Amino acid sequence: MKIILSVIAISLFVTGCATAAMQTDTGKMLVARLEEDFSSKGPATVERMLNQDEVQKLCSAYPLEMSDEQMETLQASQLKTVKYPADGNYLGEWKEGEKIAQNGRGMQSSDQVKGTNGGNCYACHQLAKEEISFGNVGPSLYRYGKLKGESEAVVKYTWAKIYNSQAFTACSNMPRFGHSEILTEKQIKDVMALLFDKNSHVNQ
Amino acid sequence: MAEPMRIRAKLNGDTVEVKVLIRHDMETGKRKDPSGKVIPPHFIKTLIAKCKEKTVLDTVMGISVSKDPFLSFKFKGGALGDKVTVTWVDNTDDTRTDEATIS
Amino acid sequence: MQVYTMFDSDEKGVQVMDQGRRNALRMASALGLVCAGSLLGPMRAFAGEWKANSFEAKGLANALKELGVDSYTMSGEVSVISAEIAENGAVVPVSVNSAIPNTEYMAILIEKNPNPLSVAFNIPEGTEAAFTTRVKMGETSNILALVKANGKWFAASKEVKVTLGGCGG
Amino acid sequence: MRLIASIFATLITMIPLQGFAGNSSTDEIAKYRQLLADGNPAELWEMRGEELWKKKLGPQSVSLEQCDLGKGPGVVKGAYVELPRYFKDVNKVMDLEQRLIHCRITLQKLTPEQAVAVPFGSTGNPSDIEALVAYITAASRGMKVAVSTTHPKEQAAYELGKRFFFYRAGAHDFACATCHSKDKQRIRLQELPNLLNRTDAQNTYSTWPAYRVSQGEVRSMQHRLSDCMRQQRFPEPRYASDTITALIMFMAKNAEGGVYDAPALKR
Repeated sequence: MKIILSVIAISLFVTGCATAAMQTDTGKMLVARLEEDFSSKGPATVERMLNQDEVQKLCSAYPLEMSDEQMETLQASQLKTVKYPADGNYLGEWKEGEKIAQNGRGMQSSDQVKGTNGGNCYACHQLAKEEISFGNVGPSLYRYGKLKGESEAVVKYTWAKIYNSQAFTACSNMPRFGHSEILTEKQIKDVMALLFDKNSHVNQ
Repeated sequence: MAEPMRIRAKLNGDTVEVKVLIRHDMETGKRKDPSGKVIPPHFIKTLIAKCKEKTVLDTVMGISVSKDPFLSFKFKGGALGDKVTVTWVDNTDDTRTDEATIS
Repeated sequence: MQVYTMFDSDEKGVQVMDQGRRNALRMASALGLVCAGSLLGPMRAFAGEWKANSFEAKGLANALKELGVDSYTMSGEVSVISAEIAENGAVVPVSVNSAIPNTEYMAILIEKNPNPLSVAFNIPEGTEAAFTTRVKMGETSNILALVKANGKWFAASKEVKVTLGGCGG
Repeated sequence: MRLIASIFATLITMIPLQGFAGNSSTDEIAKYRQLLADGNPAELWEMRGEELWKKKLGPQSVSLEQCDLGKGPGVVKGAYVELPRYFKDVNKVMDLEQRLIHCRITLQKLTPEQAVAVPFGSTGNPSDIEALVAYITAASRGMKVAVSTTHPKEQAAYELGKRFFFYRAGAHDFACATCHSKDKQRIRLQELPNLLNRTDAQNTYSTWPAYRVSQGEVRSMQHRLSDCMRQQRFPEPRYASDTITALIMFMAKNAEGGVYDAPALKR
């Protein structure tokens, strides 16, 4: 992850190096423009775009100059948001998980408000071998359960990673599926089963 | 209402290569609009190309030809300056004829 | 979801033409037919008559039956050229050609489409048995090039995978 | 120039995160695109656009032939590769679509509502703007992208666009940069251009607008970015807004020197 951060940081080194004051001005101008130019539609609201939370604010900066300490602080604060399943049961139905992994719908201006959202895992990850249309923004998760085992630590880490990816990688590209209420607890269980179930085609 | 086609006819040795682009929705009749109403079928059924009164292509099409159809074919017997005429007729009996000069 | 389906409206939704435009279309077509008639001379110029039975036949076996094909031979002299993976099933480029002498007819069929027959060419003398066009595919399927030459039927086929694409919506 | 140089310097040190990239799949996709390259339906939009450019419209029956796209009234050739640009008559930076709307209002005396009617076409409801855009952009084929950022307002638009490029927000925490600031990334099988890498930026910018086979329409840059906003889980941008123009400015500047080759044909 640090490699990525430094790539962005260095590639954003701009001629002349904008001063902090200029940055703030551009930032204010941007918010004013966005407010005027966008309108809420479906589940995608202007408020949500304008009101960045801590993660979004920090991770929008360029160049992205975060010290290890700052990153750890951010990660720790995000880890606190993770809610583990109340019944202690982490795994649902892997076949349902596959459907969620395939589904890219949800939270777009063209979607229904409070509709069922997908996880769109295949957009960025390889999972089952049969699905050849997968992205490479995230690492391959093929044989995830088989390779990582099913220890409590691994299962809890994986849950937390899906719930709030920022808990482990500050400014990760991955959405915070639980924290941002993209997927329900049941849906996350199903995706977990897709990753860990021995019968899941991810582990074949 | 039908819009003009884009036809290119190019002589290569003794063979004329013809490329035809047609503005047509090629609606299958199996899709629904957002309100759930079936969109009626609207597609080209026949397409004929002629050169100097001789038919050089004779085609029948169904709903599974793509929107804004593209077709290319080759024939012998055309000369520089000759005209290639293409005519299509769709399922609503709408039709369009355009021509291109062999270059 | 970017996969093409023949039964759903596309992602942006589709407007049904308003009545005014429909009427205008009908009028234009009435006029157009007159023009076409005079240009083409007798209507028998359409040697390839559009037959509902063959285009509306469901499943490959029925479509072949409607085309009058009892049996066919797979032939190395017939070819189907396309990409192995289509980014979008709504537009799949396909070229078919036949090196069999006296090829008089060629058709493109998409095995797994609800109505497999897509397009057919009657080939006049002097025209090459080689065509390029674009077809819709509902799902991953074989594309079959069917050829009639000297009264016999030949074919070649190629599988094209239709993939999901884009950011999922 | 230093921006680009530093990107390249950095890229050398970058370790590809993915070994397996399904190379045969991407090769076949490349073949698919190549097979489609011949016979682009966008030509039909270009033809209609040329007609519309010359067509007398509005209460005073005026064509767009005297519209100043930046290179003087009526000059279409090469206009697009220099857009967006600062226009003195309105004292602001405009992209092609904003300028077209401006001409439709000031020259043809259309009402603002008429001027922006049907910005994006659909089956049975074609867009005049998309056709005009196809015609005008085609007249820059073979020319190099050369936008100016010398005017302070052009520079400000560029800076605003850049700022927006990195702005993370919404349900999924996405920014443009989430998907478009690294080399050789894919969503599913679609390659994601790194818009901070000059070659990628050039290849991308020089091939829009495009006939999209998934939609059966020629789509303009405003449409492309509007759809990015949707997929980014952002709300809907007003058509031809200054935010989107600023983003276009940022992309165009990054693509400087790219040989323009559109309208193209895309998925």
